Amino acid sequence: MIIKSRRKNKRRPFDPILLLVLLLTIGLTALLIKANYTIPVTSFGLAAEVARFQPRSGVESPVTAVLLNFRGYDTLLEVMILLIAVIGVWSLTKAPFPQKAVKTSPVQLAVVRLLAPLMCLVAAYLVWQGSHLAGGAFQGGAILGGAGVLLLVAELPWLRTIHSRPLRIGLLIGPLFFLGVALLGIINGRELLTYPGKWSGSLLLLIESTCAVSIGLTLASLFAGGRPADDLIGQTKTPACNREQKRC
Amino acid sequence: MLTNNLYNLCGLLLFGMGLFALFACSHLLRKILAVNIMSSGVFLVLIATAYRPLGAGEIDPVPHAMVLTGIVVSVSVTALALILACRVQETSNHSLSQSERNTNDGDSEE
Amino acid sequence: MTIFNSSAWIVAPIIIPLIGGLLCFLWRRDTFFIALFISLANLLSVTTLLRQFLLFGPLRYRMGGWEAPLGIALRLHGPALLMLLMTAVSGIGITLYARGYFSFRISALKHNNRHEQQERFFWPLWLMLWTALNALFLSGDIFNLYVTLELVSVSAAALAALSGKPASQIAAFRYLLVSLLGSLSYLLGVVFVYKTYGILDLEMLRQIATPGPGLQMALTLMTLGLLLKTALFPLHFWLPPAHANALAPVSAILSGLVVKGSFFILFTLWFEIFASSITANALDLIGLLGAGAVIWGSLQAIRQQRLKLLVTYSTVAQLGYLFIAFPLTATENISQEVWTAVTFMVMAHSFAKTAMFMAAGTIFLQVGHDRIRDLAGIRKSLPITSFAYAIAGVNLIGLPPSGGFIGKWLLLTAALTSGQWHWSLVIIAGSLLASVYVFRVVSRLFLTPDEAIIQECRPHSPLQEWPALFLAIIALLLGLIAPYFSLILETTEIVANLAPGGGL
Amino acid sequence: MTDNILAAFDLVLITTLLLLAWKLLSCEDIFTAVVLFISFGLLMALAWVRMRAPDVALAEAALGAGLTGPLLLAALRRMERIRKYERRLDLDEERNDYKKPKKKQAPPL
Repeated sequence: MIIKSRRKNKRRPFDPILLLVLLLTIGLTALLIKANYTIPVTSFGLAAEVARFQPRSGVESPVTAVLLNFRGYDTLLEVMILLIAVIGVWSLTKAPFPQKAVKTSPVQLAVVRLLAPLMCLVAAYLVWQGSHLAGGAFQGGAILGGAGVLLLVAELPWLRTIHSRPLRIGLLIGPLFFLGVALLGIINGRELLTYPGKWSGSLLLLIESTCAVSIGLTLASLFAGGRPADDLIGQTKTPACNREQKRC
Repeated sequence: MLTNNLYNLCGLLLFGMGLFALFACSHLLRKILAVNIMSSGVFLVLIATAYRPLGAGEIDPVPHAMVLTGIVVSVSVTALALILACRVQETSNHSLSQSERNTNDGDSEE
Repeated sequence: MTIFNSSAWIVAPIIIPLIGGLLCFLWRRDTFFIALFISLANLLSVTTLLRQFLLFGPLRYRMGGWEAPLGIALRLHGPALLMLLMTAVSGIGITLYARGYFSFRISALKHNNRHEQQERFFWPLWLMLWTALNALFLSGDIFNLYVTLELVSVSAAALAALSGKPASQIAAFRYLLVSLLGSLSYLLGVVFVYKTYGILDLEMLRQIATPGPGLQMALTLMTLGLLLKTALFPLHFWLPPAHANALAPVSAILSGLVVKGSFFILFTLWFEIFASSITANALDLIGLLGAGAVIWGSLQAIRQQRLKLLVTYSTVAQLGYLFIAFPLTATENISQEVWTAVTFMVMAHSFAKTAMFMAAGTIFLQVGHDRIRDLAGIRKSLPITSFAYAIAGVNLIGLPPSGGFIGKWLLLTAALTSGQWHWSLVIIAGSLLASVYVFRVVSRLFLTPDEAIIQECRPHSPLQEWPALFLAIIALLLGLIAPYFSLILETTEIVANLAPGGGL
Repeated sequence: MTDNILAAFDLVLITTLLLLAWKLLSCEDIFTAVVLFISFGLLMALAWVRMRAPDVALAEAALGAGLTGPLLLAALRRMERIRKYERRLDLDEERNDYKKPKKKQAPPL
């Protein structure tokens, strides 16, 4: 219950528990720094390994090769974390996401009209670039998510007509495609996440594109902090919830 | 090696700062910021470990991939934590200490 | 039966619940039947793994076909297999119970929209959490473990917040922050390991790890993070509110399964991977904290006026036993017995605690409160639930033939043979205290005076009562199949001598 | 020469990062903290570029500035709005949840 007592004594300059926490953190940090400098540098990591196997990975960028091929399993689970975050956010909100219909100012509208397509282009470029330079599904998806944020901030009226099912399909298309390709390895009699040799380059690009779309939608949904209106179960029936919708 | 050590140090200091702030700050949003600072610190240590100056050999891409994973994870967790913080503020009478009493009622379900 | 010999079965416990979770989110109709089908398919795959394990010994699987230092390996060894089995069996019980629980709430309580919504999101989150736990038990890579830990904490926090009540929201927020802090601490430990060795694979680390300042720091950080997540005594402050305020099936999941995940990692790291760097002082310290947890948790449980809080504090106490086992491993020749004891304690506690939370949830829903004082005579209206609670209690106390008894017995003998008799005092004291808090409730439920108010009972489905009894009886009978378990665990010794990349 | 310039750049960057972190964790106003956090994210992206990690820099810039920032601001706005209304809807809902509420079972507050 450290947190609790902290709150009560916020104003007091000499709170004993705060002091204790301070001393403990300083001690831990000092230990960390000391250990950091005493570690003998004996290894150079996995750079050589990655360089050796990279030609077989299907992409030229080493980071993308690690992310999608050598350690693709981590990435698969990570995409699922994003999805769980959306499920969690949806389970916690009772409000539909574009919360009120307001008139968007014409300047804002013009900016959005200009920027949103541009951002989509940049995202597509980043995904494509990911196979040989910096970039990839996450960076492209983040830009797409940014475009979504822009649309949401402008509170465009058509956002209210988004239905739950298409949105869910969009959220799932990347993870499902990734999982499908992963299972392809097993069907071919190899391990999970083994890509078929000569196709692996194009398959990885496809995975990246679909995942970028899903990640973009996921991030935008996380920002929206609500669900499509048709996703709510009979919220309008109870008066309490009506009030809530107005206020939220 | 000097550069690596400098950035390592910076990362560890960020970690320590975030750790202290996580306990010392009362505002929920600030706690979330503190955790984010902590994770930035950890990522910095990891990336600094992999760093080699130009011409001093290959950079290890595995830590980069690990940090990318970590960044995406921390964004999604931050989003969830923010919604939860909003819910806390919505449902409790905006003071945590009062609802602490509710917690101990165990009157959870209905 | 070549298909059952395929090495691909090892990913089935990860992929099957994952597909189920995605389907439940996408489809939304018949979610219970999807979940039930998934539970059975998962049980089938775990049984197949058990068969493969008994035939071929420990398995190792290269994800994506890449060898260890570059790729990620999955590994199936004795303890992991038992954890998978435990999760599979508990999972079936939880799935059935959750169905009964939610359909009762939807039909019998007001605001059924809210309950429908809770059920709708419960299923995908639960299946995702199941995926995460299975992935955690199978993972053979120190960074992949971090990813699975995060997967577990995010889905567990979302589940804990599902009830929507103010107290649960605060508890879930704190739970999420604490899990994040634990994961970050673990991650910094991973960073230190990578700095020192440049390798993430567990088997390879086990072979090259030598005591040193880097490893020491890494172990400290990882241990701190995992102890926080496992809620060992002074770090348990977040657990009671989070577990007690969640919905009943969620409490069962959190107490029965989730805390075991981080404990499993901790135990593997300490006694398998980095065993050479563990000092006796560290073992004693952990044991001391475990003893503190047993005493403090039991005393708190005795003090509680609410059933769910009592059960929650008993989780704090029971987790303490797992840590008392740490100093007992110091003696060379009995470490195998301690392994068996810990596995037994984990499994017995998982089944018993899941059953207990289910019973408490049913009582809560039927009676409308869980004040222990006013629970007299419940047995008349809820005989199966009361019986399940009592049997689960027998397990917590550790009476024969329950799994809890075997675990405690092995711990006691280990403590005596290694000459550390002071731990045996704590174990016995813990059992006595446990019998106090168990009988306090059971006597209310069963031995009531004649004029006790017989609580009225709403019509409810058998799904609300039977899963609890089923799991409680499994926990009780666990002691009878003890020899088979030590058989599986002894195969662990073989894995210890395997070269990386060995196995299948 | 270039080494010296780089070292100076490193020192400035690290000091700024640490000062920003300190400031954003200790300042009074939470809105300022959020704004400082966004700039902290951008500086982190600079640090990633310096560490020759362009992938991470891109992700940090796009996610940190483009998403975490707006997320924090939106959450802040929501919290402010909630504080204004001071709602207790959920608590009311909770008390009347049972179809046959009994007086003595009302949760003591």
